[in-house]
Amino acid sequence: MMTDIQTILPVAIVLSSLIPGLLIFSLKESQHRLRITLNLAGVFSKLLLVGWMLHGVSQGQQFSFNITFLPGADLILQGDALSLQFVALSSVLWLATTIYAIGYLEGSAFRSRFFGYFSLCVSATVGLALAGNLVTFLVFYELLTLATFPLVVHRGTDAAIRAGKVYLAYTVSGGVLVLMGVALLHALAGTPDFIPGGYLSPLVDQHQAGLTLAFVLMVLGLGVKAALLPVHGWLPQAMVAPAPVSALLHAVAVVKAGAFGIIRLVYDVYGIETLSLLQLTEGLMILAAATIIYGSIRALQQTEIKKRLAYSTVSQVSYITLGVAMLGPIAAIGALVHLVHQGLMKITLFFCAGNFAETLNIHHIREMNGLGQRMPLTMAAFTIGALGMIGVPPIAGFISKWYLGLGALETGQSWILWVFVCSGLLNAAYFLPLLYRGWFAKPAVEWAAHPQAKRPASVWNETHWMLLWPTLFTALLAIVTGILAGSDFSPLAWAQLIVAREFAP
Amino acid sequence: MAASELILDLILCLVLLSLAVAVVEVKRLYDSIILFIAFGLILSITWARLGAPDLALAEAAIGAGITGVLLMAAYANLAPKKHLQNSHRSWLAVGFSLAAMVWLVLSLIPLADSPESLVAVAEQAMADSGVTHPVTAVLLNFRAWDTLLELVVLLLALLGMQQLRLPSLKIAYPWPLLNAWGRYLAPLTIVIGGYLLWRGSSGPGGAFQSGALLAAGLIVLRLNHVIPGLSWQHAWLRCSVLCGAGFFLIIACLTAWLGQGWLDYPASYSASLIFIIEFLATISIAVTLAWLVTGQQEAAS
Amino acid sequence: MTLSLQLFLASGGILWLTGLYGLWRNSDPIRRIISLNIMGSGVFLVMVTLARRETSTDPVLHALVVTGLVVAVSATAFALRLAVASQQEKR
Amino acid sequence: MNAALVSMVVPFFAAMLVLMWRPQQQSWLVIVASIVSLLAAMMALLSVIDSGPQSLNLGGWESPLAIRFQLMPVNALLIVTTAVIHLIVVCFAASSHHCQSIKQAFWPLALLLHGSLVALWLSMDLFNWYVTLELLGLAAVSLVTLAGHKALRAALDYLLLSLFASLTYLLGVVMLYGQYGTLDIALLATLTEADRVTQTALLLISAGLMLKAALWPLHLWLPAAHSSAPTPVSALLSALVVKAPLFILWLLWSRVAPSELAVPMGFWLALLGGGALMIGGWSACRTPHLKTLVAYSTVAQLGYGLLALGLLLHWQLNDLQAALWLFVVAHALAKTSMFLAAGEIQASTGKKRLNSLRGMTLTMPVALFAFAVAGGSLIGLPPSGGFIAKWLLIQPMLIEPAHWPWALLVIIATLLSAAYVFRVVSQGFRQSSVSATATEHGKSAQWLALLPAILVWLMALFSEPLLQLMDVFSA
Repeated sequence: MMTDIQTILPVAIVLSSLIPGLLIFSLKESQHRLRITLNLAGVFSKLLLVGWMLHGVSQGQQFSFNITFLPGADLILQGDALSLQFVALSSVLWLATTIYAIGYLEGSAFRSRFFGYFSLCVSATVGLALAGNLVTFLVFYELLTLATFPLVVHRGTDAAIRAGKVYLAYTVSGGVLVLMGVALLHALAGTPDFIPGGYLSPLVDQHQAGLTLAFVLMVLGLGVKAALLPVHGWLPQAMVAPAPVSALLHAVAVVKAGAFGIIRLVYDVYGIETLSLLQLTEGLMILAAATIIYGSIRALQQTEIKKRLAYSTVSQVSYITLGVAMLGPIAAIGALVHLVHQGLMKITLFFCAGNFAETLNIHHIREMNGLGQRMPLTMAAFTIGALGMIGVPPIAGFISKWYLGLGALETGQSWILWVFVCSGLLNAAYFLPLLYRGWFAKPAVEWAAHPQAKRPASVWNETHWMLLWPTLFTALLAIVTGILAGSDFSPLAWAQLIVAREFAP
Repeated sequence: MAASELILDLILCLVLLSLAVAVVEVKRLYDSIILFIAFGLILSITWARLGAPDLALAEAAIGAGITGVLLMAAYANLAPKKHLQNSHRSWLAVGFSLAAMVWLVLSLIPLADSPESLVAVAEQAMADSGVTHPVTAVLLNFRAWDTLLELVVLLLALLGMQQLRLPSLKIAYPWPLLNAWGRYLAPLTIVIGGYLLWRGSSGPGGAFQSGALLAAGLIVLRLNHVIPGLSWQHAWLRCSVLCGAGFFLIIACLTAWLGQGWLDYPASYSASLIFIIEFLATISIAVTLAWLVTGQQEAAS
Repeated sequence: MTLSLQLFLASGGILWLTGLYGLWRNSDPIRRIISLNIMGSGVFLVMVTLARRETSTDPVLHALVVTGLVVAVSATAFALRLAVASQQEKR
Repeated sequence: MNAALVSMVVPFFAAMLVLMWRPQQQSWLVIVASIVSLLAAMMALLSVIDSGPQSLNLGGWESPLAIRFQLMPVNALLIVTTAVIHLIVVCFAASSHHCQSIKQAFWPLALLLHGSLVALWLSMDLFNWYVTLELLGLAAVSLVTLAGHKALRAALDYLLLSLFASLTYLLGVVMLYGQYGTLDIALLATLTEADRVTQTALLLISAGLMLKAALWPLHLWLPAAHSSAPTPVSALLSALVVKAPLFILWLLWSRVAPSELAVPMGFWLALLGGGALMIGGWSACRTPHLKTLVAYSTVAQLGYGLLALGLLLHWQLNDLQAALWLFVVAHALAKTSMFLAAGEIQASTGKKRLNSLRGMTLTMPVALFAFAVAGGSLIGLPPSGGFIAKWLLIQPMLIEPAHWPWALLVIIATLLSAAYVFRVVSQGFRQSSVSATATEHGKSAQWLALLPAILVWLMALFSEPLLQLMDVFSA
């Protein structure tokens, strides 16, 4: 009995969003109750299944499902500690974003199409997280590209189409590079399952050139989604998409898919030993560090809220890559926990930006003056996210940065500390003015006279409840994971579990 | 002796080649067509010289005769300004052709000395073929499948032409002489055609030659308005176009189902089967070719 | 005998090329169709010559030529009709 | 073998029945015939899997005299593909409102085309291929002319080039016969030597076949002919007809040609394939018309086939034939879907240009989705049939550092195909000024357009048995 469930569970987790998604495509625009029901059924069943699997994995059970695909490379879905970190993050945030999106898109056109593709995206993300070997990873990686494109161009305006083309140009090229890298590794070593410590060490002597090329190809390809420096250009452009898309996909799912891929590549394909023999991580570290600084500087130059957040994402996601590239256990904990923490904080920030835009039509930083009086709760959530990003304790961001810093010291790369300090200062420089404007500056127009809306009757009605509650929920999570980082069920504890398994001799 | 034969061959070749070049190069389209018909006749003489009398017959009837009529008909239906050669001579094309010529001729010449062929095998199998003329044996027994498909090729050409929905050929007022001759010529072609068909099992001749001749007869009759325009409306016409390929295909299936295999005629019936197939094929070929030349009669008009 | 066989073979090849040249040279569809027929005649000439190499002629090649002729005439008829149709359309 | 013969004969008979009796309701007859043919084809495939390749001498004569049929895994697969695509296309033609005017003439021609294709796949005889190629050419041209006056010029060019190609092919065949005295592929394979006659003959044959298959740089006729044809015809031509010469080319070079000739030729074929990928892809990215774009994509995708064939010969790697034939099958299915979808869209908007696609996600979502899904396979996105084929193709390229430049070619080709596919898809997402009213009519035609696209993605799930099938053959 148990063995059956251990096979089916990974597939069930992917299907729990895929099937509602496909059903939603077939719905008419007007069948809106049914659509919401399907969405929520998918969300909650996924949460339930993920919870079940989390429990199982923490008990040391193995979950694995496979069907034959290519010669020597099956399609494998499996749940290990690392996958679950990402799966759990996306499932929880999917819940928040689904509710947010229902409120956000109320009454607009193409909702069946939107939610259909949205569910496909989540399925692809989860599948990518559960992938048990490189080929499976590749399959879901490409599917993610396909499924996100309709969401980027959702509005159908010229700007959206243009951004969609840029998005595709980057991600499809990245996809091809990953494909080539995967195929090259397959040609050299076949495609065994991901295994802690990697499986390429026997080939180092013979195929140095091949391994190096494959690594470069795949890092470049994955770097597109992870928004690494030379190939990050799509992310700010993709901000034309509706707010829930920016929030979940561009701040979390897609960029994390890239970062997650790099984690898999470094730990479970090449392995730390092989990489240090090939001396490839030095370059990756420099690239990540450069991206961190560059993203921060660019963020500082932006005047649109969403654009600033987008460049902040460019910068913050590279913390993960940097932590991974340091090849030390403590840095690894930092990277893994940052995967979760950054997601929570960044989605909060994007929700807030969406609330500002939706409620008061505010898109630019200069319009934020005095926003705290009109929308105190959203502004509070925004503050939590922003402070977390800067690294102020006890918010989650502090924890991850702390571990990353310790990791840098542990591996003897003290120059990285300077990168962190520098980036922290820049973070403060681009977030604090927003907070100042929101809370302390005087609004240009009195809110009562604002053309968009009258002052609400109660604090809780400052915007549509479906927009407000998800925002508060994720903000709360960002604080709770920070405060309770030491407990057994925190992302930190889980990251330590992963690292214990990865770095086990 | 050998020298004089060689000279004859040389002359034949030179005439053929110069006619061909002339066909390609002359200015007026009309001249080109006339020269092409002459070319076809010389070619059939060449084939007779090369020991292929049945091919000479086929070439004279099909290659020169029917193709010639087709070309003239097309010429009559075209805009006059199209008739002049418009392009200037392309020296690039000439140069390329000369270079290709050397190469091609050098690769063809060695073939004269490598007598690899199926002659011996075919001769051996003749006894079981049901006919005595080897070409007929190949066409209707050894490689009957080719012939079957070829009947389908004819059918396809007819179908293709038919759905172009062109008006029927412009037929001028019958030329008196043609009219008079036609009444004698047409029955004659039928007699000769029938003879060729019958002879085909033992000597030069067969379905294609006789079909072509019969077609010529039909065309003449049509040009004289003796028979009405051919139209897909008539069931007997459809029947006669389809009967060749249809019956052939049925036989093929029956031999595969009841007999020893696809197109493997039972030994005792093979002679008569081949004759029936040839007969029906002749009808199909004759009607189809005549139809291809005279064109579709629109039902409405 | 071999010499005249070689002669005919070469003539066949040259005929084929003449047709090719005509196809390249002319743009008028009817002339192109004629050129194709000349190409075909070249190939058939090669075939008939090859059939002559032994004392008894090769019936297989002769049968192939018959088939080829019928195919050629059907295709020519269709092509000419098409040419007329397309030119009438232009006017 | 008998099942394969049934699969071939049924369309021929159905065509004759339709021509003879001219029933008012022809579509049911045609659909039933296609279904029977498909079932027979599947039985043939099963019998090959069970008992291996089978050979049949027609008329029961000895091998050099008779025409020989052979049923191998590759052509069994092709017969099944042919039947599947024909079934889908005739169902589409029966259900689409835009095909009403052409139906009467379409049925018999399509059926004859079907039968001729199966006859070609089965045959192993050089001259018989000439006849079947002629059949295909005439049927294809007649089908193109169904589109009416606009298509006549393209049809005429297609016909003339096709006849020219046939005669080139025939000259080569005659030379091989003159040299070796047989027309049978298997016998020739044991006899050929690398001399001048053989070389010239093979080159002539290849030139003719490449022209018929529209392999670059002999592809110029294809975009005009395929894009001006009626929708179901474009699908048949692009999906199946151009593959037939490729099949012969493959048998010829991998079996008949001595390796001294095949190895250098392989290099050139692969280069030409690369050229096709580049030029075809680039032209597809540039053209303003929807169906022309799809037609250029055929030129480009055939380049993959040629590349696989060339490298197979150049490196003498039999593994690559699985890549070659999976490409062919995947492309056939995907291209059917693309052409049907594009044609349905074009017919309903009445405009040829790409920008008439605005707002299609609302008005014709299924057709656009079909286009995108089929496009995914052409790009080679996993998990689709196109991906499997590409994966098999790049494996040998990557294993040797010296072969890496070929992989670069594949990367560029992939990007180009992605560019032209998404060029179309993104237009569909553009807002439309036309009031959005989802059209109910033509739903079934749109779903039929989607069907082959789904099949090509399902191919990925059945790649294991497919590859085993190919292995049976190479063993």
